[in-house]
Amino acid sequence: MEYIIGQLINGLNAGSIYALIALGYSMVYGIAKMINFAHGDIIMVGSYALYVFIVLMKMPVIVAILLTIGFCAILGITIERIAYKPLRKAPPLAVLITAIGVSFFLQNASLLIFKANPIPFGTIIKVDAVNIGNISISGLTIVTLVVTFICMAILTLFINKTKAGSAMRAVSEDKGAAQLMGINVNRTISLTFAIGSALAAIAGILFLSQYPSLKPTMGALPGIKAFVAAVLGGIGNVPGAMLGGMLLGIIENTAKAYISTEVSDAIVFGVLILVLLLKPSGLLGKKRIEKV
Amino acid sequence: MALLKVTDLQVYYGVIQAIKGISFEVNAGEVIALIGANGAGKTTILHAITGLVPVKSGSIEFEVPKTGMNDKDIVTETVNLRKTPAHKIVSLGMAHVPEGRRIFSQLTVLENLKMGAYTRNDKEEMEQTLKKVYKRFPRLEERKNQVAGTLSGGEQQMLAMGRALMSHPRIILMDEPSMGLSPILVEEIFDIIKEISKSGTTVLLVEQNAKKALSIANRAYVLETGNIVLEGDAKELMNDESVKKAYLGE
Amino acid sequence: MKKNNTNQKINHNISVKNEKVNLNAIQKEKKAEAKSAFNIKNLVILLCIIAGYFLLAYLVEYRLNRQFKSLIVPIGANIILAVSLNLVVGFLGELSLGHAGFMSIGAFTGAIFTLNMNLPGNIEFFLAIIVGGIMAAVFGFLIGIPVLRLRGDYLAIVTLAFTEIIRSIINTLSLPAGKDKAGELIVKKGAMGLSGIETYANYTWIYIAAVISIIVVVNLVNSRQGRIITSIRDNHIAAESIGIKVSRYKTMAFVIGAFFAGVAGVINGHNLSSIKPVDYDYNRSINILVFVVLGGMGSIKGSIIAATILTLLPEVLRPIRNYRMLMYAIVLIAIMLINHSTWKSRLQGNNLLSKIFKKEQVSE
Amino acid sequence: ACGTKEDAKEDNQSDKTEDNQTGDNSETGDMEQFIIGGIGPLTGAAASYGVSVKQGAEIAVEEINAAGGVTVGDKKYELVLNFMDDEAAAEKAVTAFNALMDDGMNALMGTVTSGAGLGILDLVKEEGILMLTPSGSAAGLTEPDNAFRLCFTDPLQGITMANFAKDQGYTKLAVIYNNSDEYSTGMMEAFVEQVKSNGGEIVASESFVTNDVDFNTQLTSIKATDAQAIFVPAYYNDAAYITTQAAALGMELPFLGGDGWDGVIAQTVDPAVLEGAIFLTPFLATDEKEAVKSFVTKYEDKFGATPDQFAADGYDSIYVIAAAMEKAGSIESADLIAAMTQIEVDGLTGNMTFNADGEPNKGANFVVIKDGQYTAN
Amino acid sequence: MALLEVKNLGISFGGLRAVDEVNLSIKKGQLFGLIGPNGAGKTTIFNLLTGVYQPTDGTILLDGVSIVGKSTAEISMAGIGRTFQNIRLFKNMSVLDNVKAALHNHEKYSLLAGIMRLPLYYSKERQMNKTAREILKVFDLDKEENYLASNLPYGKQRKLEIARALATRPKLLLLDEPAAGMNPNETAELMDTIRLIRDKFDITILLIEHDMKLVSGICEQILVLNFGTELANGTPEEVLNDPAVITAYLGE
Ligand SMILES: Nc1ncnc2c1ncn2[C@@H]1O[C@H](COP(=O)(O)OP(=O)(O)OP(=O)(O)O)[C@@H](O)[C@H]1O
Ligand SMILES: Nc1ncnc2c1ncn2[C@@H]1O[C@H](COP(=O)(O)OP(=O)(O)OP(=O)(O)O)[C@@H](O)[C@H]1O
Ligand SMILES: [Mg+2]
Ligand SMILES: [Mg+2]
Repeated sequence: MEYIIGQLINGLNAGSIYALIALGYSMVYGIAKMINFAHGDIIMVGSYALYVFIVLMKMPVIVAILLTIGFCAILGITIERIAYKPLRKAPPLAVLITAIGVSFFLQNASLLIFKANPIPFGTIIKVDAVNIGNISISGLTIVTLVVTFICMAILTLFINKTKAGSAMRAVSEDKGAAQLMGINVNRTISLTFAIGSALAAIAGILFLSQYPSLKPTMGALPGIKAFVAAVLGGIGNVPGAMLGGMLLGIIENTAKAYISTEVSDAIVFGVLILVLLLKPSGLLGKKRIEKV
Repeated sequence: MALLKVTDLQVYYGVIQAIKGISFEVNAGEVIALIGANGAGKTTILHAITGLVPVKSGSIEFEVPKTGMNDKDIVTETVNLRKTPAHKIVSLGMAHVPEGRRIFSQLTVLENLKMGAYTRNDKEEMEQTLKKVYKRFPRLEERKNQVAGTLSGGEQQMLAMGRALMSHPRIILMDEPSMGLSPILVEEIFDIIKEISKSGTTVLLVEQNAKKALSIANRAYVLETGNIVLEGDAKELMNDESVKKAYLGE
Repeated sequence: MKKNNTNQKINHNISVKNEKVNLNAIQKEKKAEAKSAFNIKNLVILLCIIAGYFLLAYLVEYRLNRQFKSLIVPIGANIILAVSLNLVVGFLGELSLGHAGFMSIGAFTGAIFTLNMNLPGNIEFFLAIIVGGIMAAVFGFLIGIPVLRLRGDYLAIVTLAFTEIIRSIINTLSLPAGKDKAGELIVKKGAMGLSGIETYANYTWIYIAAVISIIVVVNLVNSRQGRIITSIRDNHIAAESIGIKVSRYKTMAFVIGAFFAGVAGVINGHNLSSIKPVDYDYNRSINILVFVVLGGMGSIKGSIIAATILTLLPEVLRPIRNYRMLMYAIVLIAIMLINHSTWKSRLQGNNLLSKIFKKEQVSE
Repeated sequence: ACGTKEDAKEDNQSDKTEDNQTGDNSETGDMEQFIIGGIGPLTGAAASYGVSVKQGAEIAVEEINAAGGVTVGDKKYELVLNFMDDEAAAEKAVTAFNALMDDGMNALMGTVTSGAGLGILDLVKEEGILMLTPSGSAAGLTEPDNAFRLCFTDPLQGITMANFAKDQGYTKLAVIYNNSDEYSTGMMEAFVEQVKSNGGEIVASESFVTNDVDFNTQLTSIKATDAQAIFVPAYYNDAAYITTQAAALGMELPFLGGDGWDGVIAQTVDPAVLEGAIFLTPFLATDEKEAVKSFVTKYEDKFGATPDQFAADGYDSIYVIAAAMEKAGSIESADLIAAMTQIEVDGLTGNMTFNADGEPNKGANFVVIKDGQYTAN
Repeated sequence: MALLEVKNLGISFGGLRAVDEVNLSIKKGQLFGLIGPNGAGKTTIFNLLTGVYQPTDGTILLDGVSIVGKSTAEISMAGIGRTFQNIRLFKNMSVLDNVKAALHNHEKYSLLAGIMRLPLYYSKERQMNKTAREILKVFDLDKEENYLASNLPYGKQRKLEIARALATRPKLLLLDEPAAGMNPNETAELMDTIRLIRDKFDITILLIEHDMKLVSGICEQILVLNFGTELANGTPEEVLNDPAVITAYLGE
């Protein structure tokens, strides 16, 4: 019993991180209609930024966190302006490719700056574990869960309830028409990337606290896992991303715990395929109606 | 002085010149019709005015009240729309019902209408406008929560017009509003256009249905492959032989 | 309704219109209608192919240094991969990230085949190519049936998932790796990969394989089936309305693509002498996709050139050592931007590589 | 067809792009050059290993050249290290190897990783050139007569650790290994074999894949068993995660590791979690030996990082090759290869000789981590 | 006996009853008009006839054979061709290929023949080109055969869609607002073309149109829909003077 719960908690632990990353992934996709393959690498940059601010510049934690988030937001906007904006009119795949290029770029740039050797960097979030009976949940897990949930709530409200949010949805459908409504398309898209990247930064900080080591390639795997999570939950759908992330974490860990660590990947992806076959637009993703 | 004044407008698509240096003007309160065959360049002109396509050369001058956009003001200034960022144009009091409707098909009817009022902050008045729109297009109220993409062709056209009216514009550009509408609705649409213009909104109307367009327009311009070949009083044009032959199918 | 049925084509409406901008598309160059297989055009092509081979042979034997000699096979393999993926992405218009998976299946099947058979070299290799290709095709079929109902990014992720499944499954298998000196069957753990594979692949083999795959794909897209495939890409609803069994032809394109991916896999394995499942992860699929998109979707020639250039690029960049991969990334982004920059479309209306070779453009 | 013309053009142009030598910064101009090719990952996930080897080797090259180069018969040779990136992929290793041959490589120090090495084995065999892998530990790597290895093989380590476990009286053992990496898998398999034949039992065998960072599940599973110790045949960064997360789960089982563990302390935020971990390594940065000390200081000055075992391997490899040159009295590959079995080198990773199979004979010493320090056991 | 026999056809979308209790009987060779206010369910009926939507109730017999439950593709092969209210051409294919694609069920050759370019390939392709050009000629699109479909002017795009539908050799051709967005001259021209194809290819035509000139000009019988149900059914004269129709649809 204790074992089962222990494993479930492990699942939640990994899942909450996936969920947090997936949020940004999914929202950028939902609005900009592009798979931002560089998302995972923004997490990496965020982690290094935090390291620079805290360890090298000796800043107080809060300041460092805020700076990191700001930095990534700006980075996100810059990337969009340089690498994606010129391709607005190009076929969507073209943007996918530049995104991949950006991902390579970020990885190799930080390889040059911070060298190949992994840098250990301890957690900056110190919360004691919570003990229920003889089951203990690490403080970090709880923090991550809470943060993820808050982000999701805010994001959902923002997109559905605010003016800027509705502008985003309009832009995601028809940039030209959105413009006719008086929406500043470029600003809206920049905003999207800013938020997405800020979320990536937050994810980076928590990821780093869980897995305290910096490496130029550290973003790749969580990036792809989060992508899977986002699709599982219905990409473009914010609560879906959360759900997908959690499920992914739990499925993955259950598979490792009860079936075999060797085939766990196969199982995770197998489940993904199954879900999509049954619900072609993910668990919460709503089907796009095409009137004939 | 004209409300909208286009001079020597030239538009290119890549190397294709779609608009070959045309000039025309729209005075406040007028209904102006732009007619011409498929591919003449009507849509392109409207797109150029509201900044959906880049303009090669020429000027597009639009007259706006000095203090904000409330009609009681008399003091006005002219802005060159070419220098105005596209998204600012609506708030200057210009709305555009684009060709092919361009409604937000994943949003609901109501959300679409709200989008039309994106630049407005006056909640109550907005509600008023919404009521007006519903009064003109009862079908939209019936369907206010339907996903716009599943509306019938005609319903979509109504939505597009309603959406434009939501911004409470001083001038409204319409690109073939009667397209795909049932005869009774066509009548209705043109009545609505008359009303709109009566209520003081200027109208620049692009139409395939030249007969109807000319019947409600004050003046009209006839477009052929990017050039204005004829212009003048709508009634006169109606009796112009060449126009009859080419556009009225008589 | 009218020119742009935008409200259906969410967020493409702008780009859809812009497709018009490209000039060479306004009048596609007229294809000379051949009366039979024996016509000048085909003859010229044949000669060109033979000449190409001798040129290659000459280069390999007398001109090229070892570094670039050793790149011939990878380039050829990548051409096969790019061209076959283009069939799926460019002509069928479905985004697949499964190519590495099929490659993996081909590579391992082929390797196991040659490791356990001992037939005369070339025959063995030839059979291995066929077997590997077919095995990949079979999987392509099994996967395609259910998966091809999905569209766009969902298909992408599912095929990516499939690639990863293949990888982790092979990881756990135990593979027969031929007999040791004592005649005992060697069984290797999948994760350890296979090594000691005969390096049969040489420029002759790769040249033949590449040329065949190109001819097959080119002929296919210009055939009845090819027309059906492209029509599905352009508008699947209309395609159904003229009696096309969409899923059937999707699967066809997918399976053919898989077959050649498998072939490329076999060749790749027999060029390296050692293969590991991790060599065929989703990153590889993505790299192949890069060839296709960079070369221009629906442009065979584009794929060929892109595959060639992008395979050479990292090698050519070796002198700048540490900055190599950074440079690679920059070049990649730069090319994409230039390809689609507005000034470009103004004077060309099309893709960088298609400046050298004309091609039709695809909007989705 | 036309595609091939295209690459032809490309190739000719790039014929010019030769000469990417590194390390020839000593002014001894008149000496002849002996080019040592290096192959290893400088980019990608495995970059850190390749970079360490390269940097270690660079130091050795500088030392030797500064000391007037290598005396071969009556000639003196300046060493030149030409290190190329293979992204730890066989495919890249092949072109890297050929590029090095184009640049007139005299001997190969590489590859750093096993997988890439297996990919070039055929080429190495037919070239007959001296190959010395500093850290490629897969058994098959030394199969050609002209291929040698500086580090231990995976099986050897696995067996040694298994026997060590037996001596400690551990009969129930758990393993966590990287099943996408032959170094780790190889060690694991040998270990499991040996444990069984020692009459012990493996109560849990958990795996992960490269770049995994979350080991909680595997550890929780092990926690549920009655394992007495956990064998982790993996590299230091994995080890750091595993030990840290184990501690967080409140596990106190002792850890056994392989030589990949060297450098783990530097990788662990709170080294306390490593307390008592034992692993096998030929090199210790904290070693009191003069040679080690000076190497470590030089390395830290030059690269601002503590050298790990990979760096030491790279460093030693250069000295081994130099020794072979002197012994052979010629730079002909055949002579160098013949000389390899006759030399004895006292390097950072111990005093070593090489047998005809290409394997090194050198003492491995167990290292225990006590109060955040490596201490010889 | 009628070519198309539709009995109390119906479909609902969520709560909305888009088509309800519709009966329709079209004789071979007839030119049948389907009109009605926007949103009356005309296009939906087309979608039901072509298997895009499955009816919630009712029967559809083509030549006495039920086609309910058949896939769109099967129905096309069974002999129903259609055009779309919002043009759906194969934009990036040449005009000629658009038509040839539609010939695929009539001029067949195996994948192998195509890839290996066997003689069969050449003969069949030649046959296809011939047929395709004949059809294009009818719509005088033959000069533009090598244009990309998306580069045709709007009016010709509509014609090409009809040509493509014809190429499937349908017994019954469904045209959804063929004259939409055309000016009077183009419309007049279109009317002739429709008559022409009806005779030349002797097929039956069911068309939706809001242009009364066209409808009254060429239709022999008209069904008027309103809110998904039949409002009137008869000859143009009867229908267009039916007060109910005037109030609901025609106006004044
Ligand atoms: N995005 C585009 N790229 C290239 N050419 C275009 C584009 N949009 C329009 N054109 C061309 O510009 C010319 C004018 O087009 P426009 O749509 O303005 O004509 P129109 O008068 O609106 O015709 P219609 O009555 O069919 O709407 C036509 O030749 C058209 O083919
Ligand atoms: N997929 C769908 N989901 C929900 N409602 C739909 C769907 N398709 C059509 N409708 C509704 O069914 C009704 C009939 O639509 P239809 O397109 O058949 O109208 P129509 O007669 O073709 O009108 P028009 O002449 O304007 O094209 C409309 O009210 C429309 O909103
Ligand atoms: Mg127009
Ligand atoms: Mg309709």
